[in-house]
Amino acid sequence: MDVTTLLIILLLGAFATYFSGDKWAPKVALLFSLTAFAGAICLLSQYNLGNEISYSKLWIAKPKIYFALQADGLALAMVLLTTALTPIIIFSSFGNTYKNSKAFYALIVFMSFAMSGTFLASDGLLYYIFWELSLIPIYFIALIWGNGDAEERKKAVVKFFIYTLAGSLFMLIAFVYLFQKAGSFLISDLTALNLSSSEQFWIFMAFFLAYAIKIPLIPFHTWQAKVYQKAPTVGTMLLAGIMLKMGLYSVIRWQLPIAPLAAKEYMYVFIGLGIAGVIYGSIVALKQKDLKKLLAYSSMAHVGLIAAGAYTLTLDGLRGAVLQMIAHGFVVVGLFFVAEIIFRRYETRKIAEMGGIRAQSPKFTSMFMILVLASVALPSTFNFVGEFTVLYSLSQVNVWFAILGGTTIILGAYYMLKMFQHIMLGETNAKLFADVTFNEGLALVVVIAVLFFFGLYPKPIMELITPSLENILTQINRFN
Amino acid sequence: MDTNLVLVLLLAPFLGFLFNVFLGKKAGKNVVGIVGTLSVAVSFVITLYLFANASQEPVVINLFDWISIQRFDISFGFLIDQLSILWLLFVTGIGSLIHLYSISYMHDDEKMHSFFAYLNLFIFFMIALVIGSNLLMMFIGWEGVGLCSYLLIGFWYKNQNFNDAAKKAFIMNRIGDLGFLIGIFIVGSLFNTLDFTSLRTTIESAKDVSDLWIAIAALALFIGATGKSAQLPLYTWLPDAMAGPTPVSALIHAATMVTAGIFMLTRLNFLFDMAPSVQNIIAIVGACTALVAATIALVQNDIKKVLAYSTVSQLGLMFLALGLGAYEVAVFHVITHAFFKACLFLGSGSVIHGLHGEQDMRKMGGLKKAMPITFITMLIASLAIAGIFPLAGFWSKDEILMTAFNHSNNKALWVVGSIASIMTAFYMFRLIYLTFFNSFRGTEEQKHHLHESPSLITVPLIILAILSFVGGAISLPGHSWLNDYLAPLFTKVAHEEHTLGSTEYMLMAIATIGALIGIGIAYKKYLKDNTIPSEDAEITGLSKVLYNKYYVDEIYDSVFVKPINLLSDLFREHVEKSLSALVFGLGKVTNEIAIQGKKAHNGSVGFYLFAFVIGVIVILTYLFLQQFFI
Amino acid sequence: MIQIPDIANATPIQILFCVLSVITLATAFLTIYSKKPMHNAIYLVICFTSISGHYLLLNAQFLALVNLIVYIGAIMILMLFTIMLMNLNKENEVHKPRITRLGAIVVFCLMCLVLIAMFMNSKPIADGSYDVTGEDYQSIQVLGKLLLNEYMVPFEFASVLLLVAMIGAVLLSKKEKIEK
Amino acid sequence: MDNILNQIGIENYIFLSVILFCIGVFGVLYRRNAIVVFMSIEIMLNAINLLFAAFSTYHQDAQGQIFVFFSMAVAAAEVAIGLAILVSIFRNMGTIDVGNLKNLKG
Repeated sequence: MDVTTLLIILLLGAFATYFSGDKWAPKVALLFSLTAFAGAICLLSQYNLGNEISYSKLWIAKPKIYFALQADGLALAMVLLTTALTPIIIFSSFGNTYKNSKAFYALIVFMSFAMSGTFLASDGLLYYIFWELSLIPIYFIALIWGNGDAEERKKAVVKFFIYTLAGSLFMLIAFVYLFQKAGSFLISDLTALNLSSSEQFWIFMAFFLAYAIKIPLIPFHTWQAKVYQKAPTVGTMLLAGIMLKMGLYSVIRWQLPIAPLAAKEYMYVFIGLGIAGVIYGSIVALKQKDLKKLLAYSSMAHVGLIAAGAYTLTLDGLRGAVLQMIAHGFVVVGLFFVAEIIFRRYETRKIAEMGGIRAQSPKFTSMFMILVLASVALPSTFNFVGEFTVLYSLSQVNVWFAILGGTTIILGAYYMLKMFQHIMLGETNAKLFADVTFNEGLALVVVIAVLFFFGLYPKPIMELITPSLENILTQINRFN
Repeated sequence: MDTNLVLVLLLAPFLGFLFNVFLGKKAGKNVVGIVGTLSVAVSFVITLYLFANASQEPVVINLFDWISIQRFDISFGFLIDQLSILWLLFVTGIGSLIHLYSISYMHDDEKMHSFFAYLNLFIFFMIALVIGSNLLMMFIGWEGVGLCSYLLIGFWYKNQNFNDAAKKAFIMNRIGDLGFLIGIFIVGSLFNTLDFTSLRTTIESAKDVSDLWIAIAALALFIGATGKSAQLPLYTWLPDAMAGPTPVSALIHAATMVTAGIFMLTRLNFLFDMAPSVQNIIAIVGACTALVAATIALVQNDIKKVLAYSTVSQLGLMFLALGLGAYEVAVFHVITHAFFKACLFLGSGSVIHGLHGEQDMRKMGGLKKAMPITFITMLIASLAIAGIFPLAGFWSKDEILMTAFNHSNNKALWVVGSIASIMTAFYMFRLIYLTFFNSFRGTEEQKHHLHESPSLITVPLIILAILSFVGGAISLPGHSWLNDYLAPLFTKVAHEEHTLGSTEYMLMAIATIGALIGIGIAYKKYLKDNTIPSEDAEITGLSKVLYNKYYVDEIYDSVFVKPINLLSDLFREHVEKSLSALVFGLGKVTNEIAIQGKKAHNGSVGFYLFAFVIGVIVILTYLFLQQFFI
Repeated sequence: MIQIPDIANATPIQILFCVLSVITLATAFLTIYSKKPMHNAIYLVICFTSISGHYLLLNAQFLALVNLIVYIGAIMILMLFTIMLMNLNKENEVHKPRITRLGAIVVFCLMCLVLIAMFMNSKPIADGSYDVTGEDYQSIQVLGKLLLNEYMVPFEFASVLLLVAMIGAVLLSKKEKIEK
Repeated sequence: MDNILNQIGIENYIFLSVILFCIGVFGVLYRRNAIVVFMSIEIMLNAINLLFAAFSTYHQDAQGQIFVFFSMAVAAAEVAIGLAILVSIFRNMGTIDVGNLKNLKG
């Protein structure tokens, strides 16, 4: 199977969903996203057979831009994450009804297409196009199908859109500069450049702006909580589960190999920034009153740690970051789905208005508990593998980083358990809370199964990503 | 040794857990209890088999590579050696007894199936902790038992105070876990392995490793141990953990989980031997904990709180021994303590069960007649913990004190340990007298229903009482089976056997006399004078400080918890807003520029033309002047 | 730099150039300065005629004729018609504010300065001797060949442009029917 | 054939056309009457045309003159359209004063 086929499936899926009408749209979207997942598995098997999975064709002759896609282990892992999460996300929305649902689901599939493209693209401009393309569907999803006051929502979403777009423009500038130097946008050409250290610094910072806003790193995170709160849960899942990973992936794929000198010189600053995000996010999460906002800040804390791991520039750091990215993708989708399940029954996201759910819904409680535990990185869950590796790499840079970053396991446990206690425990709630339906349960079980399977046996993913991370490391170390 | 056997040993409780989770509700309470107990009993039987057939050499079973670090791989494997078998024996053994006990104790609870599920899960994780072949495998069990402890403390989840206690236990444990993790990181980067067996050989052969880093690693690991084993300064969760059902307190918070720290230190004895300064810290922390907890236990009125502080105090004594390098002595005390403390907790559970949930000793009394078996077993266990010859506690506690006495010229540790022991004798008999002697002080309703507990409760009590009686036999001075059994574990020559000289006999005598004094004071105060501890509001002076546990909880609350919450408010209310305003500010600046710029676009053609021509002039001038400056 | 012509020894052609230049500039200035639109138009006609004279001096006879025909014959007539159509021949124009007029003068001076400076600096000017290839380069024959071979396409486009302009002018100046 | 530039010099043509052009610019800025503004534009165009013709001779190349033809064509079209617009403005507003054209504001 060709790598373009995967993208074509998703693109076709978006159109097919739109033209299938409101009634059939969810099913068609699910079908196509599952097909895409199967396609990704297919690519994986080919990759494991040793085939090079790439596609390259001159797209625009002048300036020289290629339509170049390449899937190494890292990109494949991310594409698998995207295509695996998309069906889960679509499936999880089956309990809701959306007006004009054909457009809604089409946008979801389209977003999956754009994000897969971002992960696969190996030409800078193509990558940039996909990167920006993924912003469009989430903008509409959050704007049209979001919740809360329309005016306030519009403000939050527009802020998000402009903010991320503005950040990305700096990345475009960096690409244009690099193009002038290298004569093409291909990553292989860009990483072969011999840039002076001041050039690298500016390019690094330009990339950093784009990624720090997307990831988001403190203090560029101000868009996050509001948008997570206002967007429909599906949109939040897409944002937190996959889109944040685009930023982190790009750090590893583009930023570090292109400007390694700057990354090395200012390593402590960026690791410190990541860890500051960990502590800040955790502390802010403590007192959030809105469940989705709390999860937003918790997500910010986790990605801070991931970013810190990536900026250590060690194999362990990069590997831990990627593992944690995947693990976090699953767990955050699960947690947001839990929030949605509660919302379906109680019509509220205020933690204070919940409580005493446990007695009424044992199944839901167990699943929620497991997700909470995975989120606080209990050993034997996937998150632990990632968090352990990242913290280990931090300790190799400086033990204090590991200690400060490690506060996440204390503070994380604090706010997550506090949240769990206030939502689930206590006297039985007067309002009826029906236990999870089969569909809801299935989605959660899939997430949980993935978390446990890879928590105990992460080797497949490690073996998938390690060679490509080693390649990236040699590029990073090419100036030594 | 058979891999499958070890897997069965490990997975039997897990299967019990799965059964109870998925089928427990349908299967009915009796089936739940039987399956839960059997699954642990299976593990116990296998452990016995392993014990009987154990070889001298440790057996390592590697299943698969789990996590890869650049410089080494961490395997998913098990290590079966003398230490793990010993621990398995009493974990599964006492575990089975407590499961048996719980069948009756929890029979009236509607969520009995989840209780047994959690209990089985706990045994599973505890086994994983004990037989893990490397630090990270141990960490799985380590966190897993913490999780089960959380679930079981908060078992009655409708009471938010219990939930708070559970949360507190989990978070305090996590503080320790961070220390553990840091320790793992440092050990990993120093020695490039986390496997216990290869770690031991590496450390013994490594010469160029900095002592400082080893000490830091040891200290970090010890912090991990203080969390799990409730030592200063992280002990406050354990008394609160008594919110859980009593069998849980017996199993997790007295016999097994809290000894995990001692297990870890013993496991890594070769590492701690390299860091004498940390050993000193351990000894001092242990002694302080023993003393502080004992003083608090003196005035507590909740029967389980007394036992909880007693546990903390005894754990302190164990750490004292560990700090002195006497690992086998600490292990010995762990075992005897498991017997008599489990017995005490189960006995108190029996009392509470008999009184329908009453835990305040001021409302008990005179239960001797109504609950004879409970009374006798608890009396035996109390004598054992007080250190009366020839019960189990006497031998183990005496060895700790002897080690402390012989260790150096500084006798302070010995003095502290002895004082703690005397206090132990006092508060234990205070408990016995208040609970079982004199007349009943509860309500008529309760008095009417007083009865001995059913045999499912008393049988484990009797077994444990017997074990508390004879348990000391495994390590008698001069002829210690335990020391011989554990000898292969330790790098140092097992610390020289005490020759039973005059000093030793004198120490034994002092300890016994001390214990008798403690019992005597309790006898005088609570049996002869029939003093009843005063109501909460009337407590004054020193005892008020003690009753309120030195206000440590309040101090922690105002030093750590409140500031973090305040910080959270500050961040949420102000920092977030101002950061947000900063971003919006950029937008506002743009807007302002637009508003100003708009004024130039007044729509007048003449003005536009002017601007246009001036622009042309400027561009031309620039182009013209450019050539002179390049 | 600027050569002051030696008037005593000036050749007839030089004198002719000077006279024409003076007429051109003066009438151009008067075109702008004069108040009455009709006078403006007349001055402009004179100005264009003198420019045709310049063309003749440059030996570009065809250009001179076309200039006469197009500018004076077509464009200026069009303007005169417009002026008459609107009946604008009155001095009803209000002056622009003084500051604007001052600005216009300043701009005029600046523009002159910059442009002259630029041209003077652009390339050293051959002093007094210019190439003469002797080839015929500007006869009607040559121009016609160039226009209909090399510049055929632009030439055709110019015709299209004029056609479009014509249609546009008709459309624009047609009275709109007020729709109700 | 003699080159006329040998007698007059290209720089004189440059001066002439620059001044002529600037007079055009001046007219555009100075006057409010739209018709005069148009005339000024014609003056500017002619200034450029003159320069084209002069350089055509300078290079002994006809292409400059070809350009003049095209620019004349464009001028003719421009005037036709411009005047038509003027007429309709006059019809709508009753004046052709540039100062009154303030509708460019968005």
